[in-house]
Amino acid sequence: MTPQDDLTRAVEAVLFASEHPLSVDEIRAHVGQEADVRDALARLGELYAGRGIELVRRGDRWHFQTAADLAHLLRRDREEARKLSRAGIETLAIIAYHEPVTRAEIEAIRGVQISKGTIDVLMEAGWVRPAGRREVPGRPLMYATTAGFLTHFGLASRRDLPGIDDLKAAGLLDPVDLAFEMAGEREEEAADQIETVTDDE
Amino acid sequence: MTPQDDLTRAVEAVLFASEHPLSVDEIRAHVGQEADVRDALARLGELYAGRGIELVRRGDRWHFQTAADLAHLLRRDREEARKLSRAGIETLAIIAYHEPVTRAEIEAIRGVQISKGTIDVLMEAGWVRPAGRREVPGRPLMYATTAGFLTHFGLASRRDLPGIDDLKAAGLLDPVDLAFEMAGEREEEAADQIETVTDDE
Amino acid sequence: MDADASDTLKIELDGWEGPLDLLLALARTQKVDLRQISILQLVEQYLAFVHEARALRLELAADYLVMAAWLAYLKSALLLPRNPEETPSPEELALRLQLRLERLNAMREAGARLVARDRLGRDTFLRGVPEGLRVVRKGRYQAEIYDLIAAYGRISARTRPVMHVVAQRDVMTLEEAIERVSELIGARIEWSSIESFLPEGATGTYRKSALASSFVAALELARQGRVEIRQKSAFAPLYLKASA
Repeated sequence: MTPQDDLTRAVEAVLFASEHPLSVDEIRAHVGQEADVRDALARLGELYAGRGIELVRRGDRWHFQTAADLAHLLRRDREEARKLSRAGIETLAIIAYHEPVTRAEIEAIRGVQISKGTIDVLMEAGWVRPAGRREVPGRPLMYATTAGFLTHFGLASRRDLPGIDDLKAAGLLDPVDLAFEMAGEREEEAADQIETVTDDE
Repeated sequence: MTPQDDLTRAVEAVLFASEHPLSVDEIRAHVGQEADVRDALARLGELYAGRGIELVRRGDRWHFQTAADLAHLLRRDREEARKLSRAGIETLAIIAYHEPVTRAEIEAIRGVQISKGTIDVLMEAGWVRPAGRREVPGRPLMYATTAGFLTHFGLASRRDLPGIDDLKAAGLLDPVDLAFEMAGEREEEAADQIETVTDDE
Repeated sequence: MDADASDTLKIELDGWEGPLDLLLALARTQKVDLRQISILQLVEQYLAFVHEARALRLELAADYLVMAAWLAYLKSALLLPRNPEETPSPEELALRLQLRLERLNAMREAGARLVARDRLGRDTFLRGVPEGLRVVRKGRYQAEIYDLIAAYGRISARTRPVMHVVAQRDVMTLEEAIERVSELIGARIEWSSIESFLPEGATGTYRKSALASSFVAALELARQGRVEIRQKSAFAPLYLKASA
């Protein structure tokens, strides 16, 4: 067995035994500071591709989990974790796609006040955390998502949020005020172009 | 992928996610009553032979576990250089200059309370030892420095510590920003305690 | 109360999270991209909904009525000849409303896609019984001598006057020594060395203290004319005798 194989085995065992996803540094703490853990992770990724267990990266942490297509074999009788309310889902989506974001900004998008409990539930689930204060009058608290959010929703990073590129490109993550100005500019440009065209005629 | 492979994947995932070792019948309850589970287990056994994870049979039940020869990786002692907190270094200085000295006396000199953890850290470092009890009501424990303390700080004896006059000449008694000092204190005391807690990790 | 297959929505007040939510639901019934919706038509839909709800004597929360009033104003502003002085223009207001609906709709869809992902603990699973990892960190503390003395300087500067812990020491006070020497001197006829005035068996620091105090006591008694002192040379033994 080559030293590479030894390291791969070691990383495999450590990830397998861990109760939580591990960062490269955390893995190094167990397999040796000098180890090329990233290389071992890449080998493991290949080794497990298409298998019943998969190696996945969530944020900057790695863990093994069962393949998603086998969910039907594994669903447990245990009742599903408390279902999120619609307000909870929307609030979570707004935080994830806009982070960091204040409560007032969430409310502006949803058009209704959010109850204190809505964010509490998301924090309790470990998906949302306070993320500093916005330096505006009142210094409101901002919220952002956590590593646990990425883990739970199977996202390698926030860039993997469904449709985030399209939403960004369409300006749908910009605040209304900004979008309003842009729309105004576009119209003016369009008007300018029409003028130009008619000038040529 | 062949149906055989599919079954192998399924058994792999079921064993991985299970909270206890499973019998062939229990596995069948998940992957289908008609499944040739024994065959799948045999394939899995081959697949994992020599790897960081092993398929193990205990009685008539099966489960995965980390390879026995890698067990030492799961528990790691790591020595790391740590800087003493300000509370720690001040407490050590007082013990060195005033020994033997009780905790109450240290606090009176420092003008700030010290947490239990602060002295613990100094004892863990091997620089401070209990040195009998003061014969006053409550018989408080006294502390003194150790030989290891002298060695670490390159002192032949405690008399080599510069006296107050030396300190004055070196400008080390110049007034400092008191407000700043005191603000820093409490945080560090808290940090000391947190450190002590995380030691257990 | 369900209208025919028209675009009106079922009156279900509990189902709406506020007027914007209701407006979005109504807008969706136009079955066009939100960018192409007719705001005027949307206003009509909303007002009709509110009208119907009131006809059914359903209690409408105040914010729904405020929105209705605002939309009624918007509608008339959009229809009436435009007053160029007026800012923001009704078209701007309509555009802002449409932008808000688009944003809410985008987040609603994003949320739905998010919760439909393969979720850990529901669709994918971690290992059932991980052995667990332990890193036992041992601190090897480091500090330099400078840190130590600087810390002491800092404390001294900060807390002057410093509380000094004086270990209890066995001393002979000056008063004791005067009393003792004057008592003993009466019994001595010859010159006696000062050491002979020290308590018997006195050792160590106590002896030093007794010697020093006795010496000072002798000087005091000599000043009073009660004792004579003799010494042959510097550092030579010191002898005492009662004054004649």
